[in-house]
Amino acid sequence: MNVMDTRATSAMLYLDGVHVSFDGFHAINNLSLALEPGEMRAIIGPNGAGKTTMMDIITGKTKPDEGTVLFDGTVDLTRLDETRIAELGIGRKFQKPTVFESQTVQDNLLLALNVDHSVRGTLFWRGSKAESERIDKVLETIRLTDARNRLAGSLSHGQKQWLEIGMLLAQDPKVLLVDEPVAGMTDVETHLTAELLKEINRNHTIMVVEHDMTFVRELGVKVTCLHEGSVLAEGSIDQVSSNERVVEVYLGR
Amino acid sequence: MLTQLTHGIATMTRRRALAATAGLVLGLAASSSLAPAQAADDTIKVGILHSLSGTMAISETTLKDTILFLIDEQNKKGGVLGKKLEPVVVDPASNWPLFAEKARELITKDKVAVVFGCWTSVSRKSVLPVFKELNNILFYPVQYEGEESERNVFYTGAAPNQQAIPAVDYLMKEEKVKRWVLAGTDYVYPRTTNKILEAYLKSKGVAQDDIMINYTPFGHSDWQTIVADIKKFGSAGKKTAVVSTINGDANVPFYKELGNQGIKATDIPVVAFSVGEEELAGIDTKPLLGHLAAWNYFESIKTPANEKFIKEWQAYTKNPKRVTNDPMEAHYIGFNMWVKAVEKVKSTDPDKVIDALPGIEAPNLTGGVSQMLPNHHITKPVFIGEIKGNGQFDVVWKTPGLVAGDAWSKELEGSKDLIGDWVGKKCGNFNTKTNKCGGQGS
Amino acid sequence: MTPHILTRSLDRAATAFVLIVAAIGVLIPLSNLLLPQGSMFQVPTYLVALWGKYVCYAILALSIDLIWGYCGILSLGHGAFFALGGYAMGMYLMRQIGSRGVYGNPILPDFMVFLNWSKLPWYWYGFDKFWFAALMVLLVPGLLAFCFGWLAFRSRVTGVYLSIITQAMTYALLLAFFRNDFGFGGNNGLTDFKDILGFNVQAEGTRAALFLLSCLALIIAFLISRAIVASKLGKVLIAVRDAESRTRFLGYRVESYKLFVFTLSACMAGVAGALYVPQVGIINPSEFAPANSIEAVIWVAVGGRGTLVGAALGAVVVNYAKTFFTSGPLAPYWLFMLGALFILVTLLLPKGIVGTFNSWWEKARHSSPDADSAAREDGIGAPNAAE
Amino acid sequence: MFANCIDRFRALFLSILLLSCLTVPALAGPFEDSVAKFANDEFSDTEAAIGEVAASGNALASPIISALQDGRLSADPDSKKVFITRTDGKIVDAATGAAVDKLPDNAAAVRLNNRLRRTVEAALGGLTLLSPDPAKRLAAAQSVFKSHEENVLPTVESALAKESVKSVKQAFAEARAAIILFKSDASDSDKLDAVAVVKARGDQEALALLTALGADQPPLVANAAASAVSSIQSNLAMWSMVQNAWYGVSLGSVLLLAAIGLAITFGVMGVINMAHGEMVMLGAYTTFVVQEVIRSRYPALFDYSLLIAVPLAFLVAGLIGVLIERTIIRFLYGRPLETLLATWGLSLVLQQAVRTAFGPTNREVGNPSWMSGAFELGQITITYNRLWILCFTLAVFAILLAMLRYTALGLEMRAVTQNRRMAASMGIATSRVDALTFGLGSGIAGIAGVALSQIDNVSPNLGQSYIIDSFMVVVFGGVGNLWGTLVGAFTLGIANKFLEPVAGAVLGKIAILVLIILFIQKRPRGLFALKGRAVEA
Repeated sequence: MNVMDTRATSAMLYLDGVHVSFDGFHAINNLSLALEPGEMRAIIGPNGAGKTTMMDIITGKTKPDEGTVLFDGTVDLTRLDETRIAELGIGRKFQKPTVFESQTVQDNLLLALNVDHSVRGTLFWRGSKAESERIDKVLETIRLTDARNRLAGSLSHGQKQWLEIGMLLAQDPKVLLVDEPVAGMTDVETHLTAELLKEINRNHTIMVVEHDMTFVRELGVKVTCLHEGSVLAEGSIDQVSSNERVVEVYLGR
Repeated sequence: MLTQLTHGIATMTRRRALAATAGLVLGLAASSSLAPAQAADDTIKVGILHSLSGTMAISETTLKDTILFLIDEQNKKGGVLGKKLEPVVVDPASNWPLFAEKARELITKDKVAVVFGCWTSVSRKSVLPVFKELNNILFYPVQYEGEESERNVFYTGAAPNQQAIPAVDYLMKEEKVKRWVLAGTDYVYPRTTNKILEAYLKSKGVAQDDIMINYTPFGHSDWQTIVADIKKFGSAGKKTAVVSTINGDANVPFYKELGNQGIKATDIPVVAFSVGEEELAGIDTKPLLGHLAAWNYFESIKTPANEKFIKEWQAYTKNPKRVTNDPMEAHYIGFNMWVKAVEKVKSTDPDKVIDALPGIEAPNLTGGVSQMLPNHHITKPVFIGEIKGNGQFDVVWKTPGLVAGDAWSKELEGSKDLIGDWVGKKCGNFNTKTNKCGGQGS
Repeated sequence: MTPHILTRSLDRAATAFVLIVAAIGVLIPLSNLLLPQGSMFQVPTYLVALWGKYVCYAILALSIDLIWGYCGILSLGHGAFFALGGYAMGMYLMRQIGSRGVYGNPILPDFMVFLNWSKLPWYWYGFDKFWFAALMVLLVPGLLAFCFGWLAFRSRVTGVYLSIITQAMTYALLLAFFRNDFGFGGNNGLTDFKDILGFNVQAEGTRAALFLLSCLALIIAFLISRAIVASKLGKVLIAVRDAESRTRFLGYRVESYKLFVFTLSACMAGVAGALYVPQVGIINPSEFAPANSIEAVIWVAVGGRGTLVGAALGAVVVNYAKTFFTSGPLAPYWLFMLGALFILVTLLLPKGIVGTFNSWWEKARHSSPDADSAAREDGIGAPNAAE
Repeated sequence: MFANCIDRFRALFLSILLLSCLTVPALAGPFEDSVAKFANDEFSDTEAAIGEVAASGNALASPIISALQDGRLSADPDSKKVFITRTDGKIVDAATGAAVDKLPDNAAAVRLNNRLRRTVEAALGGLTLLSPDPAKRLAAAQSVFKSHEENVLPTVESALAKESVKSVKQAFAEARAAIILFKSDASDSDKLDAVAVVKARGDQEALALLTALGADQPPLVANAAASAVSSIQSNLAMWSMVQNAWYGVSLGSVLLLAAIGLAITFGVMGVINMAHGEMVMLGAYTTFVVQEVIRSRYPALFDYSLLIAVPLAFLVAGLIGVLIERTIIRFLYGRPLETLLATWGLSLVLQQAVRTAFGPTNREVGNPSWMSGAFELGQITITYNRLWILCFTLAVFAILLAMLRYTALGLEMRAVTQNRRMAASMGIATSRVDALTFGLGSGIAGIAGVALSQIDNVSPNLGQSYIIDSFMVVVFGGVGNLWGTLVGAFTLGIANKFLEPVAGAVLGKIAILVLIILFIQKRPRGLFALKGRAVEA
């Protein structure tokens, strides 16, 4: 392992030969993947392909049994915990929208802001103009300005998805991991979400996991198809969807 | 809001008028000062401070019933000083701080003339400051570790010299015991009693090697190891006995294990200080035949007074199987002593009654007459009983006369020079060596 | 702009609470001391002691609410911190007895004399000085909570598991303090106190002062708690409570937050215990009983989890009920009522008294959706006072 | 040298008198006078009477003394007449052997104390060395081994020579060795042989005998005895390890039994049932009620009382469990901490209800004969009740495991726990499964109560003493895994029993609690934790 001395790769996120098993079940099997800076990548795959587990590995929730996971070419993510990884600049949106339901939309964003996260810092936090301006801006981006004082729990499903994306924006990470952002959304909302992601992609690296092929097509980015914990196919959406093995996997053998 | 519940609607209007200013505080005050019953003039109130719920309810509920029974009997005879006695029952719920709170409530709010109560030492310790501060009388009916003589407390249970030491004497003389296991629950009574016994045994020439001391937690239920240890200790070729200060609940599994591991009373007798008729009611006593207990009273003792007491008690509780036990007799003696003292001074004023009590005599249920001593303990006979197959005891030995309770043990270094004397010296811890009140001195 | 941390924490309801407690703290002792005995408005001394006890319980409830209501940590062993604070104070009071103990030993407490201890164990050193004892009241529970929390939160023991090991902790302490060898008076604990700072603990004046102090401590504890829950830290705590791993993915070191608030809460519980002991007159191992800790959690649930006022109110209401129902003809049925209270509150009143009142209030004035911040009191979504 | 055994000798002395009387014509006074002494209700007179009766050589001597031992000897203090109630219920006059219709009203059983009981035992031992019943001969031989009175030696030797039953013969040989060992005029070589026999016996009593051997023995014998003592001691030390392990297993089985129901409700359903202990208590009280009914109506069935109680306890606790689930717990799914509080309240209510219904004191639950006593395995004592409880626990565990694996309910239960929505959509009535699962867990707790009633108090507090331990076992073993509970229970049981001799019962328990707390830090989800994504949800 020549990880620490030089940049091993130019990739923003680099996974190589990763294995994870739970009680004998191989959730991730020799997975290798690289995400270049500024890239947006869509990950598809049937249920149980290991998509969420892969995100768990990147964000430090699950430790791989073996393999390399590098961030920014230098940082070994397998040794860090979730908090540290989040501090490095990897943000994550969960499959099930996870917002702080008993707090207001505004507070949700406030919590996500990339400022002092120490106990001391939050206890004596007094807020600043810059912070409220940023919150205003994010609210505008995710179209929730009118709902800023509503409790997050009272939002609609789609609004919660957006709020969570908004929290990612407030967090301002280098890499965004987005797990099924359009699940349960109407077509219009799906479209808007795609637009939103493309906009975010202008200055962020993004990895999107999604089932919705229309959405993936609309994103128009490179697609990786996972199956049984490893990469089955990679390329444009058309290339991947015409791949025989992908078709086989999706339609059953 | 809730304070309204405690007092009558009559006070409501007055309260409402003042509520505008500082309603809550004054309401609280009003509720409490008006609450004491107006009936205080035509009855004498007697406080009963025994747990009716929680872990101690197992022992204390009976004592509550006992006092209710005694009050009932007294009232049939016309009460005291021409007034009826009125019981005030509270439930300290086996919670020690609650004992203190309830004691305070009985004395301050209900204005009782006397309190009968407590079982564990800790509950007595907990209420002690309250009785001292508010100057009232507590009758404490349970055998305890001694080392205490307070002006406001009358100890009608056995002090260690009225239970533990005679029992050991019996085993030494009658059973020729040479080796001793002192097994107890880990709290103050067993600790102190065992300290006293250890010192006593050593003074009788028992070697350190021949004494095994073992402590277990409250409610200990797995006795396999300890019973095996006792068996091993007992196989050293010398007659061995167990002196058990194991607390109530843990006794049943202990005796069950003894029986099952085949330790018979003829091999290693166990003499217990906390196992009475009530405790045996929960065990099949056949395997325990011949194990011993030392008390100042057994239900099986045949005297006219006892037979009458048992008959009336069973009639009162409407339960022909209801057993009697030693702490009940202690309450019986204590209650009668209090009645006599009150009648003697024609007043329920605690100061007068406290001064009158020492010297008062009242018959006990075993044919003797117990006397209240200046140290606030009483004279009692000591009986050794063997467990019979029917859950009763068979008295196999008794002291020739009554034994005076020692507040302070003569066997312990810290207390051997102390005496309690509330008559002459007006002092609970008078040092006979320095002739001063106040313990060892410095 | 957001105002200063202290002013921010004092919204209308909080101010009202502080004023009421302050009024009680001043008026009850005054009425007790100044009005003539037997006067209708004189609060008898026994009620001063009783209410002093309730106030201490209210502080304990507050400390539990801070971690359970706001951070989701259900400690079933908080009684342990309360008892440790109590023991620290008890040890000081024990040393103050001096040669007035029954054995008259100037150094050793009575229970050591009759168990033939020849000298004071090292851990009793220093407790003859009040400042040292006061320090220990905070330090001992705080340190235990810190060590315990450091281990537990770092290894991410959460939810039920945490509740059960806190219970194991207090149970282990219960057994340990029962042991006479441990040097804390065994089952009887510490009692028969005489003086505190030179004043007789049983004197009416001392009782009144202790009551005032307890109220003061309640106010301070309340203000600290308010300051925390109204700060951004409070929002983080609620975030941890509602979605712990989400908070972690936002870059918050969850274990530090938990540790901070857990330790603080333990210190508060310790102070409550320390004030409780001189007013009750005894501290013994039964305070460590797991049942006591569970009961304290119920006070919070009854009053309203996640509302500080509710926690304090719950402690007073339940304990008042206990006082009331353990006397008189209902005495044997007290446990039925307590048990039923547990069941009914969790089933029918999950938000507790104050929580239910709050949502009812919210609903009543639903016409304005952007509800007034004061109305929500110190409720869950503590809003920004800046609006 | 005999100083430490005087009272035994006094007892034995009488039996010797008796034995000698078997051959020598009776010299005692009138038999009737001796028997009448039993009616004096004085221990000293009773003792004298035993001696005289035993020495009388009268055919009634043996029946009188065995009746005395069993409490079947009664005396009328007024008429000084003494009666034997025979085992078949017939009553005879002890002095004459004449049949009597009924006991006089004021006749009371002749009282004994421990000293007299030993006298009786010894007298009976002497009388029964030549009894036709091998069991009685064995008991007599063992009694001689303990008392080793040298005057019985001839009888023992003749009995030894005649004996055909191997185990009894062995006992006689040991009894003879014991006597020779303490016989002042026995030769050194005889004594050395005796030491060897006693050493071969190798148990606590052999050790006691050898240790009691005074210092005034010939050096050769003293040395042999000393080496025998040390060899027995080291042997016993080894056995004590085995013993500790057995105690641990036995404690583990009790813990497992108490926790296994919880492993279902807490482990499988995730419901924290603080009233679990009270289910155990209800099972114990069911046993009590069953035994009461049997005692008053069908005393012959007493030995089967537990077998009857097991299904009843399961039903009672199970039905109450279902009731609790339907009325309280089902409204609290997904709120584990609230469940904890509500069920704790419930436990208070149940405790106080039982206290009100059955009284606060302990209730007597008897051990059937097959649950009483013990047997020796090598040098360890195994009590039947513990052994049966172990077997019972393992059986319950096996049945439960099989039920979860092979029955439809088991399958549904697992389906519902793993994915409630999916199970519901597949047509499983999830609410029915919930109720049944909770009922099953409670029912098993009830069964545990039947077993625990055999070793513990049956009081309203019974459940409280097991609840914390049960939770520790389940959490330690790993939630959701029955095998974890099994391993957890036995690990904790054994650890506890090996710690107890070293640290004492109290410190041992504290140490276990601290170890569990630390262990949970290392493995926050217990010994056998489920891994993967599902558990985080």
